[in-house]
Amino acid sequence: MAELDLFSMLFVLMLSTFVGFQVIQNVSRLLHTPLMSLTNAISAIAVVGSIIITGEQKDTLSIALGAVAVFASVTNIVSGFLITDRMLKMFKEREPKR
Amino acid sequence: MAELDLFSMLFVLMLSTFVGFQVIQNVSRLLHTPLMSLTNAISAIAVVGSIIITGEQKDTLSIALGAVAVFASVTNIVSGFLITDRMLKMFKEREPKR
Amino acid sequence: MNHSLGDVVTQLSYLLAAALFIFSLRWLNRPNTARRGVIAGVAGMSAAILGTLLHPEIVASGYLWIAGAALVGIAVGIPLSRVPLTAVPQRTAISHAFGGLAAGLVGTAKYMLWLHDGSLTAFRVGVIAIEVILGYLTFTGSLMAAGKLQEVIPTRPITYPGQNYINLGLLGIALVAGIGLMLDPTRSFLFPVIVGLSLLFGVLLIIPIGGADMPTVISLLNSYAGLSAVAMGFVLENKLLITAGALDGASGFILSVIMCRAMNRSFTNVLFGAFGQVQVAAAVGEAKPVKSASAQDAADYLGNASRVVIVPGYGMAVAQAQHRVKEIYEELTKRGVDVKFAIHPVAGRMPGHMNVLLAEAEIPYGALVEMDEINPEMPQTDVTLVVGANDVVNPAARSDKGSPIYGMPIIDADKSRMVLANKRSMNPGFAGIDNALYTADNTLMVFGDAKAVLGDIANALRHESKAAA
Amino acid sequence: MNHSLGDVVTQLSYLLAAALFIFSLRWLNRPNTARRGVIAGVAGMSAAILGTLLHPEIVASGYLWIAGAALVGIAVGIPLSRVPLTAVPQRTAISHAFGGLAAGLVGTAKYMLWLHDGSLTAFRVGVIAIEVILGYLTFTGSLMAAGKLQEVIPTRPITYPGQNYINLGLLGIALVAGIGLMLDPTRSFLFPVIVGLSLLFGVLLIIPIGGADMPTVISLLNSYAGLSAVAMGFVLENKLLITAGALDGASGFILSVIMCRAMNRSFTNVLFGAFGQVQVAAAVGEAKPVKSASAQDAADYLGNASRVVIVPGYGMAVAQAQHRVKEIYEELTKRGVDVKFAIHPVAGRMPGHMNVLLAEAEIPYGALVEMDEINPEMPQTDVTLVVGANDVVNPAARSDKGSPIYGMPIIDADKSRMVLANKRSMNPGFAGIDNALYTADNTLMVFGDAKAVLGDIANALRHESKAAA
Ligand SMILES: NC(=O)c1ccc[n+]([C@@H]2O[C@H](COP(=O)([O-])OP(=O)(O)OC[C@H]3O[C@@H](n4cnc5c(N)ncnc54)[C@H](OP(=O)(O)O)[C@@H]3O)[C@@H](O)[C@H]2O)c1
Ligand SMILES: NC(=O)c1ccc[n+]([C@@H]2O[C@H](COP(=O)([O-])OP(=O)(O)OC[C@H]3O[C@@H](n4cnc5c(N)ncnc54)[C@H](OP(=O)(O)O)[C@@H]3O)[C@@H](O)[C@H]2O)c1
Repeated sequence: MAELDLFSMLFVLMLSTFVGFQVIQNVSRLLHTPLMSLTNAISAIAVVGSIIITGEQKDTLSIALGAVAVFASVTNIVSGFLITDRMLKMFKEREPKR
Repeated sequence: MAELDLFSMLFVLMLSTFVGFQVIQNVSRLLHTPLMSLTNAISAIAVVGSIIITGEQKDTLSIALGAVAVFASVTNIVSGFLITDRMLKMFKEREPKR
Repeated sequence: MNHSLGDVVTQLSYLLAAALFIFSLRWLNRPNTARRGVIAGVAGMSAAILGTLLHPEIVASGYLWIAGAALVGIAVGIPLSRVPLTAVPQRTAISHAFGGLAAGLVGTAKYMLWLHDGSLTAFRVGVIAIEVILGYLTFTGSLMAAGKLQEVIPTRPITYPGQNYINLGLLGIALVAGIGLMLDPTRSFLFPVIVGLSLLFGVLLIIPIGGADMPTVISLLNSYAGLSAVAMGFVLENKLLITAGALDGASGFILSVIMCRAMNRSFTNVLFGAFGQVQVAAAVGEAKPVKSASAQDAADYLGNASRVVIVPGYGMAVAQAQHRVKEIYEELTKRGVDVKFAIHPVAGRMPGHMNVLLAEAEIPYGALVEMDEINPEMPQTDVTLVVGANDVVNPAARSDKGSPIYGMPIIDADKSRMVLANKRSMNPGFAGIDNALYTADNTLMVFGDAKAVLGDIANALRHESKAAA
Repeated sequence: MNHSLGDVVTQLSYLLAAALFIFSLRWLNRPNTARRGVIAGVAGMSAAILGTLLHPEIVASGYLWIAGAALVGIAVGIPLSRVPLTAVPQRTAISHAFGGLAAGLVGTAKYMLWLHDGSLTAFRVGVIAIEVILGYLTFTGSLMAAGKLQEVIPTRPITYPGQNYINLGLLGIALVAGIGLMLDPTRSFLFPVIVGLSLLFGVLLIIPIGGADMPTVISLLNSYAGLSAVAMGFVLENKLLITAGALDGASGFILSVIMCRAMNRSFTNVLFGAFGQVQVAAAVGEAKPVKSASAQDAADYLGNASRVVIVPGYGMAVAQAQHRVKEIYEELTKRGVDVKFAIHPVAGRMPGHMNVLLAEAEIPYGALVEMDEINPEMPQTDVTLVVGANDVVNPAARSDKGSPIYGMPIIDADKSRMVLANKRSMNPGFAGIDNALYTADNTLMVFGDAKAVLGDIANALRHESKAAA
């Protein structure tokens, strides 16, 4: 199964890389700081893996490691999205005055 | 296997659509005619399926259908790429004069 | 399941091909990288084909068949790539037809094969149905479109009451049949029904659409062809097909949207609006006197102007007059006249049509100005030379609410100090409607075939400058 | 293998999440759609988490653990999102550390689990090794970076002979250990070796890099964090992780490239150039007389100018002086003075730093001009007000081949008719080098903390206008 799916995964990786480069290149310079914190939050998607490891409750070690991983990821998600929105609020309000 | 891979394929479709829209939107108006013939040639990738059907030589019907499909696809590949290049040559030579 | 080495190579070649196709389209965004794009495309296609030929299931005799079919394809493809630029829309339509055909045939073959070895699942039947429906309707639809563009089929829309319901009904039946087949894949009698209905639907879909809308329809069929390739990808579980198909689908879709916008029309209006019916009705307009001029006069007006705008249209393409246009352009620039070309997004018969023609005539594309940029300059323009353009300079689009092209953005030729309009007659353009520009007070018609007339103008200019020298 | 319903829902939620993440970044391209981007991001994350919680393998007690850990995460995350904007780089570094840690821990856990139930394949070990190496080196590396930015660790680069060889050697050993483990997954003693080396490598990687390069390094670590997420995706065969990781990786890479370009440096120079060593050496320059002025004088000069350009830098961020800047901006515009802000791509400590601060102070971003557009206007500028900017206005970058920032494009403040420079002392900026601008003949220094000094200038302007009224 791993090998079987390998090429699908490589395909997804290749396409995602293209999407990533195109999307990021279009982000206005004005917003590069929010961009950093937003991608931050998005890459905390590692939470998915952490949840499964913790949830399976296979053995103490994996539970411990998983729980820490969940904590770390959730921290990134929460702080990442909140701070991005906090920064963007400032820009948002400027729009009309532009 | 079909079901198993279904989601990989949906993923690939989703990502490819994003790539497609982003890439095409960046094509200069100047080149919309060559664009039509180039995508034409690329979509003749159906040749892959046709080759397999024909090559397997399972039964007369599939051989016949496959062969016609190969013919049709190859026609598109050849004419598509050739005419695109023919058109682009004209632009290419203009570049310096710009 | 482990991969054999050959299999791994195949998969990698597909991955490479997909990446190359994306680069190919990326590089097409600027003229100076565009040809690299073609190279990438060819490389990608080669990688895909070589990778496929490695497929273990392919038997010796198979290679012969493949080679044979490929050779015929090459033999047909090369001449098809040599068509004059005016025939490009037809060629495009035909190749969509071929694309759809290939998808349909592969789907059919797959269904038969899986039916026999009993490996049909509901999922497989479902995606095959989609592939086949899209493939065959693209096939017949594109043939019809090509016929209308080549004018071997009457370009006028043919309509009858309840038409749209009948068409949608047919499509509905095909879909129902597809679902029936999914529920029980062995109901093989349903398959021919699906095929037949799709072929028929493709024809009926185009019949009510006027010739002027064919380019838009072609682009739409382009995206259908792409989608059928995507469906084939799902059938064969091949991700390269999905990616390439999606790229094609996106391109077709975007181009048709651009055209609709430029004509201020909606998709539904294009597909079901039976645009172009009004032809007869409109053609019968009251006849306002027409002032016409000789090529010599035209040359004088142009020669003495300081600002000239040339508006090329479909007529220049038909007459292959772009090289004469170039001569005029050079003569005038020699005399220090400022000459610009006003390019309307839907001038001609396909997106970017005029750009290709003028590029062929080696006119530097710095001189080509898009509609939105040139319009503000029109009032300061001394002479506007309209070469076989009609609808794209028809003031009715601005003023006459009743006109079928009302709201379509146009090039404001009528606002320039003087207009020289070249066409062969007072016949309408593709939209089939009269054009008040030709009877306007500041307009002089220069009748005749664009190639001949512009040739004369160019010569006249040349002699004058000789005389002057 | 057939999917259970729950499984299908999970997969669909992942598909949706991936699409939403892409939209999220697409909408970030313009300020007026940017907040929609955040909403899409949150929606995507929620979809992904809910989909994951449906996972059949998760047992009841598991949910408790997850909830507990999540609550702690929320408790820590909220304060972390409230940090002052000047601390954003540190916060970013810390969250990269967390991201790397999560990836490393998941990889470790997976290895252990698969080791016990004997389902380790060479492929799995390979991707786990990559995930773990990237994860842990990002973890320690980012912590080091955060420390240097917070200046709890000496920002000066620490170097010793053969440093780069030692570092690369360590990484090499880790990789070899990884390969050894692939060949025989049961050699479990190799795993701790890999982990340890990665952690150590992260530290040693940052030690020789100066504080001024930390922002670049952070962005680079950003893309490492993304890549480790990608690797995790390969381990867990989860395509959402691959997509999200790739997006993150691309963003980090592009931002660091932009910064390197704006500093005219190469990646290798940033990573191994030990930039910032020269600090002491350079600081000892011959002392040219410095002319300084009071806030009152500065206010007079500004008030009587007709064209003013304000160049903000890191100092404005440290002093939180953006609101005072706003006051000056308003006072001057009231008097009809034309005020523009010159934004250098690497002014401050992260890309877009100045834009955020000025936006916070509600300065319309129409007034912000990028370096390349403003430079041609500098010679026609009456007064340039430099607020805590140093390196980005250091003429040495243009003239002095020996300078470490030579070739870095700068804002040509020195070309304006007069320069008012505010900073607290003659100390160098982050690059640690002297700045001839401050000793130039057309420059007046206005010493003091930016917030205080600009406050005084704003008040002085206010009183004058009162007096005038
Ligand atoms: N470009 C696209 O992508 C696209 C897509 C969809 C629809 N369309 C439609 O196509 C039309 C394009 O407008 P257009 O102004 O370029 O063309 P047009 O409106 O079709 O007018 C072309 C004119 O050229 C004249 N002509 C034909 N052959 C000629 C020759 N040999 N020498 C001189 N003149 C000749 C014709 O008049 P005579 O017969 O009197 O000579 C005709 O009036 C629009 O209606 C547009 O909506 C274009
Ligand atoms: N933005 C990025 O993405 C990025 C990335 C990598 C590197 N960097 C580097 O960061 C530097 C940015 O240049 P920059 O000109 O913005 O900043 P800078 O060169 O670091 O200079 C900042 C100046 O502000 C002054 N200052 C500090 N606190 C102050 C206060 N409270 N009030 C008034 N002045 C104060 C300091 O002088 P005193 O101590 O005398 O007050 C210092 O000279 C460049 O070297 C750039 O390469 C930036």
